[in-house]
Amino acid sequence: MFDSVLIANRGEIALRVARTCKEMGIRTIAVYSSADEGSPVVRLADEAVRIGPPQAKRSYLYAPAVLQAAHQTGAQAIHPGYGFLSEDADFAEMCRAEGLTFIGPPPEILAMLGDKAEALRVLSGAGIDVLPGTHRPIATAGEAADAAAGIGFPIIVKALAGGGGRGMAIARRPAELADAYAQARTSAQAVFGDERVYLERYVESARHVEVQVLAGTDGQVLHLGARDCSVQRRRQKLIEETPVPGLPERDANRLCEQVVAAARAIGYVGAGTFEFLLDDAGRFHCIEVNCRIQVEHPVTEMITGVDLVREQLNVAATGGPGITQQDIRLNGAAIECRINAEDPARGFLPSPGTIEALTLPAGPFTRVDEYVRPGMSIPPFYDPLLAKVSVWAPDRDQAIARMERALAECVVSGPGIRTTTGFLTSVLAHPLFRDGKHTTALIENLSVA
Amino acid sequence: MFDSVLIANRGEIALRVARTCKEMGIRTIAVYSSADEGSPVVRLADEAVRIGPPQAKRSYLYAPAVLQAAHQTGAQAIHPGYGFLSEDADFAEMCRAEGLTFIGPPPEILAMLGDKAEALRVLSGAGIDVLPGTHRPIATAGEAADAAAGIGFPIIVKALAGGGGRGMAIARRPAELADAYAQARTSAQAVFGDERVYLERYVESARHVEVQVLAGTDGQVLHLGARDCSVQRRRQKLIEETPVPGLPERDANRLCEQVVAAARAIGYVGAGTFEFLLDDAGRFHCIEVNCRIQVEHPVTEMITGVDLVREQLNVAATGGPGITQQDIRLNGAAIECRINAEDPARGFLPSPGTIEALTLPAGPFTRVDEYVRPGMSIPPFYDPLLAKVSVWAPDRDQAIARMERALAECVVSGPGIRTTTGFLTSVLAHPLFRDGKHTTALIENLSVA
Amino acid sequence: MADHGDLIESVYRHAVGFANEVGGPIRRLKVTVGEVSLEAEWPAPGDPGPPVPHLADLNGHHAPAPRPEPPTAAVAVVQSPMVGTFYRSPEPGAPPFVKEGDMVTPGQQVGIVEAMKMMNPVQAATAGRVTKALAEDAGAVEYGQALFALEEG
Amino acid sequence: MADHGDLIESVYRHAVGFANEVGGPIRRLKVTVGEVSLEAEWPAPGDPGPPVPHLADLNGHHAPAPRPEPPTAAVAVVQSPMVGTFYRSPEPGAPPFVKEGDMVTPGQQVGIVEAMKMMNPVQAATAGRVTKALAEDAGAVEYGQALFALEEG
Repeated sequence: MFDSVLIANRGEIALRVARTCKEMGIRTIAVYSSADEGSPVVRLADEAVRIGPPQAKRSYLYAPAVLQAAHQTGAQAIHPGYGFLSEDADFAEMCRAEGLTFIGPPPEILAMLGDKAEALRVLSGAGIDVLPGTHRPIATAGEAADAAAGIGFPIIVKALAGGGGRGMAIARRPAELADAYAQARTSAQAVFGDERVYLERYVESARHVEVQVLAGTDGQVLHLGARDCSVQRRRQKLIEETPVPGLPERDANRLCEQVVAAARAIGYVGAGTFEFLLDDAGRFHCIEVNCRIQVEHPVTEMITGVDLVREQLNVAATGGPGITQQDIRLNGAAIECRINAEDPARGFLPSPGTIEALTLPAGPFTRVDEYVRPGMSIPPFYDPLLAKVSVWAPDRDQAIARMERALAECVVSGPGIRTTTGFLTSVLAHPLFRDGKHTTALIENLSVA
Repeated sequence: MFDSVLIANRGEIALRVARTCKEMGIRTIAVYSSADEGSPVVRLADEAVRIGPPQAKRSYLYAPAVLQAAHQTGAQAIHPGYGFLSEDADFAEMCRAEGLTFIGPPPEILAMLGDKAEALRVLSGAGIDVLPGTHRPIATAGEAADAAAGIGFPIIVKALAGGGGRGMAIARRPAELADAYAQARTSAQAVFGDERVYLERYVESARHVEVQVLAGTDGQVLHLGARDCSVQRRRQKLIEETPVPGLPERDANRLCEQVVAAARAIGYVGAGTFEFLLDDAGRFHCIEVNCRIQVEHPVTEMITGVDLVREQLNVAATGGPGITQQDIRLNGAAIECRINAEDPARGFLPSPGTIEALTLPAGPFTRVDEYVRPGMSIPPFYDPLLAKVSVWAPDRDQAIARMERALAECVVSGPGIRTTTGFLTSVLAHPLFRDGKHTTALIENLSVA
Repeated sequence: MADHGDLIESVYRHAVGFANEVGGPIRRLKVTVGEVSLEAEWPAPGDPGPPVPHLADLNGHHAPAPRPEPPTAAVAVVQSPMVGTFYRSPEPGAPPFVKEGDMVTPGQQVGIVEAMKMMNPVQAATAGRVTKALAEDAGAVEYGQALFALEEG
Repeated sequence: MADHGDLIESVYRHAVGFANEVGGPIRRLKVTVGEVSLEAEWPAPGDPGPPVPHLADLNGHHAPAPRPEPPTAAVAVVQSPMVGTFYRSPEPGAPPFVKEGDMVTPGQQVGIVEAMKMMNPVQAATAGRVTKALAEDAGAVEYGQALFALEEG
């Protein structure tokens, strides 16, 4: 195992990773921007290095500063968390060149799966169902029209470099295609600096389902069950749960086994998540692979008892996870809610500020992953996630009741601070959610109503 | 199920019970003394009634005030928590007379098991091994000397009404017996107002092991495994864990099955704990039965997934638990540490005061049961327990490492406040504890060293 | 000789219990059992001057933030001695023990709190004029709840 | 007789416990167990005199030491523009870019921060006199770390 790991991230995930490192006796090095001086990981880590100003581009996204901090502190490995440099093939390559272990898939896998169109081509080749689409960049509006005829409407035009629900536009009819194509290109260029786009069938109403895998360098691939993340706004997840409500165990197992086979076929390494849309007809269509630990990993940890960060470290240090598929039993139900500093009444406008009063839930079968502390200022520069509240129960109904109880305990207040807590409570109470019949359109419909 | 439950307790257990009631959709009524205005259960409960002044005798121990509050609020049942009225047969009888459900064993069981000597006689008759002893009050020093010859030294003289390590004296040789007898009587009279004492073989060096049961009125008795609570100071537990380190699963199962048979034989009802000393020779001797939920119940909940308070409510409302023995799988290892407002450097002197800074641990597989909040004053009138930190892991070593990590996150400070956190950390690091070879003498030895 | 632990504990318990139980301004308290003795003295009632620091405060136990004082000085409150149901009259339909504007004397009965089917008289502790009845007749009251406001004198 | 340690501890603990539990301004407190006795007396209300020894202090709680004030006005600091290794001289053995007492002008190079094998010049942002070099030559520096203190002007 590593003697020391540098955590190239911030917020709750930096603390989450530091916790497991401490438990494993690994020296932890935190890096932080000057906006994150007060973050608890700075105090809890064995060492902390200020690597840049608040802007992520000059700190958490700035590979030379992160690598420099790793060298100065003698770190052996870098855990990139999620977001920032976590899926950056160039960064993984730089780590390799510098003799540092990047805790994640090798650069080749990151490059292949980071190109959305190529990823779908490869996955399709590995036996995973993907949506009809071009799976390659489309250079002109005319080419788009030709391709669309073969795919069928509605169609979504997506940035090749896309992610996070940005750089995309929908055409419901052939007449809308030219506009959507132009709009997606403009937006892709603006957001990602890469105007290339591709076409794909758009699924109007779907569940968002994903499979967690853990793969060693020796071809051993495990799955840890499926999660449902259909409660989203603008493609950003708010509530995650496992198992997938309404999905028979047999179907979930079949999906997981397909994913394991595909991950093995493409040579995947590390923790990863295969994301799917589940359409009305009960078909799963893979939309992407997340090559990192995910925000929603705690629900999987709660039903399996597996510490996924520990297993990431095991894979990176020894080539394989410390467990086998036989060790993994899926037990009960778990739900995670994201407490964001956002104002749901104002279109989820971020609401940074200073936290004066803070009480996070506790008690039976309740887990909190946080980085906030009373008196702390929430910087406006980053993701608004303050804390994740996760609960476990023998079944989904009890888990929902437990989450309602837990959210009722939350107090996060201070000048300027608004949170998603109340909104999450109303989602939990929604009949479609209760019945497990909601789709990714749930919140849009709620907001309209 | 009940519509409403009054929680006749305070501190962390009142909040613990309220949490499960809320999850079950039960209206909760808190009662509180004027010293506990600021306790979070007062805010979180659906109703709260101030029942008396700070002194427990005039509030939490004062049955008429509790019953009056139950009537005024229309409560159907009373959950007594632990301590206070929880094992009071008279109170359980008054509840019955008043048409209220006492959530615990019936008064007859409480009376029988509350008389320590009779309890041991009954348990012995039900096939449970108990220490050699008189199991009845001894009226004279001469009678004591006769009985002692049959029991064998060392001998402990114990108050019939005893508990909490008070009202007892040890005689290591026959020459010491008369003094020990006289002293125990004086002390029993002073502390409990009842001078009756009995004799029992004293076990010098032992592990403290206990079995959690859950019994219905229909004769259904389940066990939820064994716990080890050998880390004690003056017979008050500080660290609890499950499974029992070093005890082969087969032996633990045999003990649990014996307890289940005995509980059935004596007609036990509700949640209860059978406490044992495990001597050097590997023999278990039952010392008492706790007829209530215990402080250390979370470790059992963590390895079984069973909400014990929920099952207490199930038994009280429907006659039986909502689960069967087949539903209970013992999975992994769990440890609980008690964060007390005490100064370990000064003989665990209580250190009430105002909490200014408060951070309790969070993160993977970490549970907190608390009632403290920043800015809250800890009243000097009650138990010094502020919070319980519990962790789960696949095995004991990982659980210890996780607990060390969790304790390192704890910040509980303010004028006058001292806590057991640092002391607990040093116990976790002790080689005897690490090896699971410690006895109830561990802390005494630590303090001497 | 064996340990004194239980005896100390007992003397201690009884001293605390007594001091709390009897309430009121104790001047001197001494509990002795054999070799164990506990003795405490409080300042004389008439002692003026700055308040002596509370032992509790010295030990870091701060009094809760000062609560807003009731309106003006010389105002007293009759509190409920227990949780129960408060009655302003001796029996249904009868006139109340006291009404607003009445003068009361120390020890005068001003109401009843019924708890567990027992009728407990509520008495004024000080003399004064009843300025306001603060609790509803036949309503639930908590321990310490204000029942009447008095203007002392 | 066995050691007194536990007994003293116990007497002490019970004295503090008693004072805490009964509250109120105690005047005098004495706890005796056999040969051990603890006696405390607090000043009468009105007594000025030296501060009463806080029980809180006895209990081990000390106020944190006051922090040293930062130096006063008209002081500027040259900060490191990035994380890296700081060099005061253009090359090993060469004289430093600036030393204490030197005047610097805005934009003047005062050091180098090496990061990822790149040499990055550090420049003064304001004019002033170098009063102190704050970072070690060839030592690790963080982003924003103070390298030199300047007296502005």
